[in-house]
Formats: sequence, C-alpha cells, structure tokens
Amino acid sequence: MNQTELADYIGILFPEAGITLGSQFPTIEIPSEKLIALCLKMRDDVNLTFDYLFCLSALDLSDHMSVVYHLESTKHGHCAVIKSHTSNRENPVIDSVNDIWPTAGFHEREAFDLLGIRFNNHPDLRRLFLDDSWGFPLRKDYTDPARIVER
Amino acid sequence: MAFDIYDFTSLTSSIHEGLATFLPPVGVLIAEWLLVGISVLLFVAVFGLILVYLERKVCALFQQRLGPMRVGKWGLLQTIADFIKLLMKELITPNKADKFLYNLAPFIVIIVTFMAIAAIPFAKGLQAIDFDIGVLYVSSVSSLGVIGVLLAGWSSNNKYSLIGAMRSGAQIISYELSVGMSLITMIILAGSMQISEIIQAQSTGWFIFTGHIPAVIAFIVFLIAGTAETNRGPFDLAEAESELTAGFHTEYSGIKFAFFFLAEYVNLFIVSAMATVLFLGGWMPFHVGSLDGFNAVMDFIPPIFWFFGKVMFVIFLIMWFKWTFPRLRIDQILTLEWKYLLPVNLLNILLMTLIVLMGWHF
Amino acid sequence: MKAIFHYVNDIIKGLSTLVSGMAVTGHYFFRPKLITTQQYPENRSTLKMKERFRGEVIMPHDTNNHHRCTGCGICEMNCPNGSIEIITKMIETPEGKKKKVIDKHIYHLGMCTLCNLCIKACPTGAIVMGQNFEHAVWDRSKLTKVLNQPGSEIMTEVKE
Amino acid sequence: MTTTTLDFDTIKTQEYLVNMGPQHPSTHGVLRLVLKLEGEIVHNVDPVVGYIHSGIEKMCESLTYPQIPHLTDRMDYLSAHMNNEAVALCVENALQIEVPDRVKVIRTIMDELQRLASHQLWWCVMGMDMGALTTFFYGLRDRELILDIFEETCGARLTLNYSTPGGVMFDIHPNFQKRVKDFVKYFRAKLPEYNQLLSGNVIFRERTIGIGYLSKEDAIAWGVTGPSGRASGFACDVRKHHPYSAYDRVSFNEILRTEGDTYARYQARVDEMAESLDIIEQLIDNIPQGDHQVKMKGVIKLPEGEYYQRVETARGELGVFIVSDGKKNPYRVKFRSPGFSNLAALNHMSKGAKIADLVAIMSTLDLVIPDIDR
Repeated sequence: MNQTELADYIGILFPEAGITLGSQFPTIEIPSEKLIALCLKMRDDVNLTFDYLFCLSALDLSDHMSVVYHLESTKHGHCAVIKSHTSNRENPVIDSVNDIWPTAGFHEREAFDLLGIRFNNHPDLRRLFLDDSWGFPLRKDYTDPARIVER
Repeated sequence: MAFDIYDFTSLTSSIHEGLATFLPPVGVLIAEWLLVGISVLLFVAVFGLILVYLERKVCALFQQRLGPMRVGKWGLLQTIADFIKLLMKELITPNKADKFLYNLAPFIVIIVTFMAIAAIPFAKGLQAIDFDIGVLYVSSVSSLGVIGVLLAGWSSNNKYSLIGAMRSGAQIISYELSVGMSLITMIILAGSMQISEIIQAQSTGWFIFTGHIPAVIAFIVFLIAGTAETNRGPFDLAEAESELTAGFHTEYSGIKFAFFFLAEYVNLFIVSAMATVLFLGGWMPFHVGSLDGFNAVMDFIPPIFWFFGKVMFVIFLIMWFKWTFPRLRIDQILTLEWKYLLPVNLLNILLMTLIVLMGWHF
Repeated sequence: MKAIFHYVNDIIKGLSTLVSGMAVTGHYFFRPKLITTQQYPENRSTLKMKERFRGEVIMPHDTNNHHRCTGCGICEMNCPNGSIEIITKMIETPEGKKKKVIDKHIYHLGMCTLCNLCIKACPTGAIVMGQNFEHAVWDRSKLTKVLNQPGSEIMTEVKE
Repeated sequence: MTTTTLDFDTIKTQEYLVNMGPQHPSTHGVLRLVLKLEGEIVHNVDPVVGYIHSGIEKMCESLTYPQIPHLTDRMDYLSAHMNNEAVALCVENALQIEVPDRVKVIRTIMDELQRLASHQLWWCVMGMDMGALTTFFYGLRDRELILDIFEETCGARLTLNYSTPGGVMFDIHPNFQKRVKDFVKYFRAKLPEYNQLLSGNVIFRERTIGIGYLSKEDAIAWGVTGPSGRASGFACDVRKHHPYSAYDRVSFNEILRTEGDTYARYQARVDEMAESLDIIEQLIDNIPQGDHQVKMKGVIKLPEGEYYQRVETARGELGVFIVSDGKKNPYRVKFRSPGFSNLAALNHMSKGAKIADLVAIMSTLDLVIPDIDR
C-alpha cells in the first residue's frame, strides 16, 4: 500500500486518528487511550501487518511528552509512524507496547530512564543506563551544574 | 653397545661410593635424597621457565608475531623477569575463603608433579627411581593433581573457580581412562611396566614403528587424552579464559599462582616424556634397519639429547593443538571421551593383543 | 553397519578438518618472514605517518616567525568540544589604524577529538593537522598549548 | 531399627547468580550480564548496560549539524563511517540536497571497507571467544590494511569523521584506487584461510550448530537486524530494501539463511565479507569525476520537522531520528542502534544454553558496547 491508501485504510478503522502525509512516512497521531488498540490492529490486520518496530523514541515537548513509534511491515514493505502523547509532563504515563513488539521492552526502559515516562504493563520497568539517583537527562529542564558546562 | 660411553650409571655409582666412604649408610641415603631432591627442584624451575619462554615464542610464530623481544636478547630473560615479578607480588587470600585448603591446593598440585618426575628416565642411568610398575606409578600420581585443582576451586569461594574446578574434575577423571588404556596398549607390546625395560625393548626400533597401526592410534589417543589431562587448550575448560576469566585459579596471586602455572608446564613435560618413553623409544637413538654407518652416527648423539629432542617434538605438537583449535564445551569433552576415545581404545587393545599374539609386529 | 560407517566417517572427517586448520597455522610457523609485528620505539626513524594523518592541530610559522592566523575565531565556533580558545588584542598599525590581531591561540589537546572541523573551516589556512602522535606527558597542564609562537606576526599577504 | 532411605525429592539443586562482567574477557567492553544458572545451564540472562553511557543524544542537542557526525564515531566505533553517513544523509535529505555521484560512490566504497574491517574484527574476536586465539591475530593483520587505507584517505584510523553533511571531508587520495584494488586481491586470497581455520573446524561446528536458535518471527519481533537477523531469514538489509548512496547501482546478494543458529550467524557474516568485496570491485573503477563536497551554508539550519534515516551498519540497522525546531541545533536526536535491539534478544536466545554457548551467542550478535550505551 502506498501512503494515501494506508492513510485511508487506517482513517476508516480509527476515525479519531489524525493522519498527516507528505513527509517521509505517513504519520498517525493517536490519543494515548487508543494507542494499544491501534497498535494491535496495525500488527494483526492482514493488510497492514506492521510486525517490525524499528524505532521507539520519546520526546519532551514542553507541555507534554510524546512517544514516536516507527513501524515497518516486512511482508508488504510499507512503513508508518505512530505518535502518541501523554497528558502530563511532570509525571508522564503511557501504555506499553512490549506485549505487541517485544523489542519495545528495551526501548521503553531507555525512554523511562532518560525522560521519565512510565509505561503501564511493562513487565520490567527499571532504569537502563543510569542509577536511580539521577534525574531524567533528556528532559529540557534538566540541569546538572557539575557535569554540563555551558559555553 | 656404542652409546655405553654416555651411560650415567657409572657417574651415579661413583657418587654413591664417594659418599659411602665418609658417611654411614643412613647418611648416604639422606644425602642422596637431598641431591636428587635439589636436582629435581632445579630441573623443574629451569625447565619450567624455558617451557614458558618457548610457549610464548612458538605461539607468537603461529600468530605471525615476534613474541617477547625486550628483556634480554630475543626476550630470553622475559620469563625470569616474570618469575621475579610473581615472587614479589602480594599473596591475596579472599575474605571468606577456606584459608587452610586455599593455601594447601597449590602445594598439592606442585608436589604431585615432582612425584611424577621421579620416574622419568632422562638418559641411561639418569632416573631417580626405576619402579617395577613405573608406568602405572606415573599415570596414577599424575592423576592426583586434580585434587589440588578441586580444592583450589572449592576453597576460593568464587563461583567461577567452582565451575572451573567441577569441569576440571569431570574432565580429568574421564581422560585418565584413555591415558591408562593407551598405556596398556603399549604395555602389551612391551611386555613390562618397568620404564627401563620398556626403553630397552625399543633398542631395535621405536614402538611407534614396530607396533605400526595400533601404536599410531594409541599415540594419537594418548596425545589427545594427555592434552586434556594437562588442562591445555583445546581442553582448557577449567580455566577457559573467555568464559570463566581464569577458572580455578581466579583468586590466586603471586607465587601461589606461579605454582599452578609451573605445574601446568611440568605436567606438559611429563605427558610428553611418557609419550616419548612409550612410543618414541625414550632416549634410544633413531636406527634404520641395517644402515650401520647411519646408525653409528645416530649413536654418537648422546641419549640425553635424543630424549629432550623427542620431548620437545611432542611438546611442540601439543602447543600446535593449543594455538589452532577452539575450545570444546564440557559436554562435548565428555562425549569425545566416552563415545569416541574409549571405544576406539578398547578395540585398539584387542588389535594390539592380536598382533602381539600372532607376532605381526616388527 | 551403516551406523559404524558413519561413526568412522565422522572421526576421519573431523580429524581432517583439524589437520587443515593446523596446516594454516603451520604455514605461518615455518615462514617467519611473514611476521607483521612492527617494533615501535626501535623503528621510530623509519616510521612515517600518512600525509593526511590527524595527530594534533598546529600552526605553521615561516622562517620570519610569521603565521597566517587573523584571529577571526571561526575555528573556535566550529570546535565541538571547546578545545580552541582565541584571545585577540588590539594593536596600532604603523599607519595609525587600530587593528584586531591574535594574541593567543590556545589549544587544549586533552579535549580535542581530532575531528578536523576547525581546519576545514579556517578561511586562511592558518592551522593544519600535525603528524606527531606521541602526546603522552606527565602533567595534564602540558596538553594546553599556545599555537602561535611568542612574538610572531601575521604574514603580510594574509592581511586583506 | 529404622533404616533411613535417601529421598531424592528432598535433594534440590539450586539456581545461583553469577555476575558476568562488567570486567570480563568475553563481554567485549563493559557489559554486565546477571546470569541465573543451574550448574552450567543458563536459565536467565539479565543484561545490565550503561557502564559507558556517554549521553551522546543529549550532547547532540547542543551541537550544530556538522559537528554531530564526530560524536557518532564514538557510538559504534567499528562502523564509524556508516554512523557518520547516517547523520550526513539525514541532514541532506532534510535540506533536500543532492550530493554529487562521486560522493555517493566514495561513501559506498568506504562503507563496504568499514564493513569488512568490522567483520574481520568480529571474526577474530569470535575465534578468541571460542578459545582459538590465533584467529585474533590473523583477523587484525588483514584489518590493519583497511585501516591504512582509511588513514591515507582521511587521516584517522578508527574515528574517521569522514562523511559530513554535503559530502566527504577529503577527496580520495591519489593512491586510493590502487590500494583498494590491492587489498581486494589480497583479501580474496585470505578468505579461504578463514574458512579453513574456523568455519570448517569440527570443534567449531559442533559448538555453534544448533546453538542459540532464533526463529524468523522472533527476529522480527525482537528487531534483531543485520547479519544476525538475516541468519534467521529476516530480510532486513537496508542497503537492499531502502537503498541509499550508491547501493541502488550495484548488484549484490542479500545473504539470507534459514537456520537461525549461531553457525548461521557466523556464516552470514563470512559470506557478507565476500559480498562486500564484490561491491567494492564493482565501484572502484567507476568513481565519477566531480566535487567531493557540496557548497553548504556557513550555518546549517534544518526546517522544522522530523527526519529519519536508516542505514545498514556492520551490526544491523542504524536509525537516526532528528527532530528539528528550525534552529541550528537539533531539538532531539535519537539513535536507533542495532546492538541495542540485538542485545534485547540475548535472553530469549540463550535460555537453556550452557555458559560456553552463551559466550558463542554473544559473540555472534557482535555487540559493541558504546553502540548500546551511547
């Protein structure tokens, strides 16, 4: 499926999703409560079969946190991006997709470690790189006067 | 025979008589014990150092390197420098180790190697003690070393050491069987277990030639099993560097580590010496049938050179194995022993018996 | 019977692969001429780095102690690690005009990742990569260097 | 008189924990594995990473776009050029710059040389992990020749910083073509030696065949890419499926195997080395004339938006995700590093294996720890 077909197909399945085209991948914005339903559909629908999550990134967008899922279908060869965001920035929570794509487990631990996003239903949500006393360094308001030198 | 000029018996008996002139018989015995002890100690220290140096150079050549080059000409003094370093290092005992066993283990390992050396014939008449059952003695004494390894692994209170020791136990106990079996094959051919007689039986031709097919098979099996018994690669599971860091001697430092290290090389020498005695004719020179001129030239080379030349050849073979092959896994080591070496060995003994009975050997 | 054949075949095949492995190592054992080891401090006189080798940032001076640096500070801006600090001073030219020239081109070798961005950015080609790679010193402060030599001046042809 | 019978049900073996690393010969850096063992059998592997976490993503947020590639050298230092190229391509795509053909071809050749160098190092370390120490020196001997080519081309041997947004740092050296051709000829002759020494060896085969099985479905689900994924049959070669640089104009095979065990992963990499030689041979005589660098603005600012670039490094798929807010520094940079996802699958693959197998499995995943920790 090309980008427009993909957008139409998902648009019918999930009317609340905001789909933008034109950039590298079609981008689907979805409210966080619908995320798991969409992800399951994306993986299991025979016309979509997005079985390969190749990147999971988290962003700090001043008033909320955003999680970006890059997906590819190894069967059909098409790619898509799902974006979802948390309502709260200070204590962000979102559902985990670890059960849908096992590779997400490590990526979600990384996001939790560096941005402090909590993933519901994650089986093993521990900090990955840093120890518990650290802040969340990829947040934009993170300061560490001892280690960061401003020039 | 021509090589009687190199007989050490006259030297040792003259020392004995010299001592007897001014000492009571008990004193002579004690003095001889001391002399033998000191010379074995010196031999082990010097030969161990030489072997370590050789190993490093041989390995370097296999790997297109130069090896040690800095300490002395061609790095000749490297191992001596290393030895001095090991002597001066702090002896660390882990906090919760079983102190007594921890300190005992390296001594068991090193003492066992000294005991085995006693029966090795370096040349005619140059043998500390010539037992009636010399072969059995060497094979049984050398298998005692595993007790030291097990103790070391157990008492270090380190999981890596423990895994290493357990592996080593399983491995050495299995391979002892193959070593024993291949020795038995050759004893059938020799008809004696006394080392001097075995060598004398090879004065007309080395066993590996006279015993042909079964002897060659036994030689290969002995090499494999001997390598396994000395815990050298590809059977160095007990210290498997990439898996267990250093295995049973992880926690040892300084001279205690040096004991393990030295024992490994002396064991290598013992295995090679046994292979030499049983298959390659000990200190017997190489003779070809009726070529008298050639044989006379061979006789002219002293037996002690023959012995060490052959030992070095076997050591080189074992080093070649170590620096070429990947390590086996513990279950594969046991599979190799029980499913391949043991049946081959049993059949080989039958074959050898048949050949000896029918007189088909040379 | 077939099983026995396989058993024997396994042993022979296994042994032959082992021997072929030993042939490779043996090949090199008996050809010590193929040894590739370079003995470093001994071969220092013959050891020559490639012409583009990035060893350290240097500022070439000619025989009159002249360099090409105008003190523009572009290298400082391009440096990702802050290894370059430019200190300029105002001097009066013989014609009586005020002019900004370089006072100290400070280079922290200890922080430099040798990424070559400063050299690529330099508009006058004042700094280049040196070939020296023996940077070990006993004191960290020795890694901070002043690249322009004391009393040096800018070359006349570089003055716009 | 009562006889005590030995009740075997009451004698239980016990799981015990072993810390493998962070300082361990076979964890290739400072990876720590918490192993749950029963005897020699591995029940659970818990990788603990972060011992050399250097915060490259955070640092990138305060650097300009031409400065970012030099940090990516330090991620996966064995695929330094591919990392540089990923960032460069991402910035070029965002700015919609078309680089000259010459740059594309040079980048492709350097990629393949880098892949060869990386696989050679992997091969020799693989041998060392299995206990065959000699392989280590043979692999490094051949890798040295590639590093010499790198040194002549861009002045560095490991941290190249060669691809920059808009081109490459230096034009190729006049000797480049001859040296690369010599190397290809030399290495083609050496490759059978690799097989003779390790691939064919009965001990090596026994230790790797059937060990650490990963099915195709699992490889996709766990995101195991690169040669490790392709050994399971997961067609994930970015060079083939999303071509970049000059990969669309060379013909090469995507090495796919179906066994999914340690030996397949090993063989996939060895086959890839031959494939890389083919790619280099196709390109080395056809380097087009032209500039090695596009004229770029003094300050590069990316238009607001999100940009993603995938490249195939020696370890698998590397993704660079740049979020720009229109300033000269990126708002957020995320590297999807191949080793990170591959490591996540380690526990899945090594359940029930022995300690020695775990070392072999880890070795064929070809982990580079800074790549995981970033």
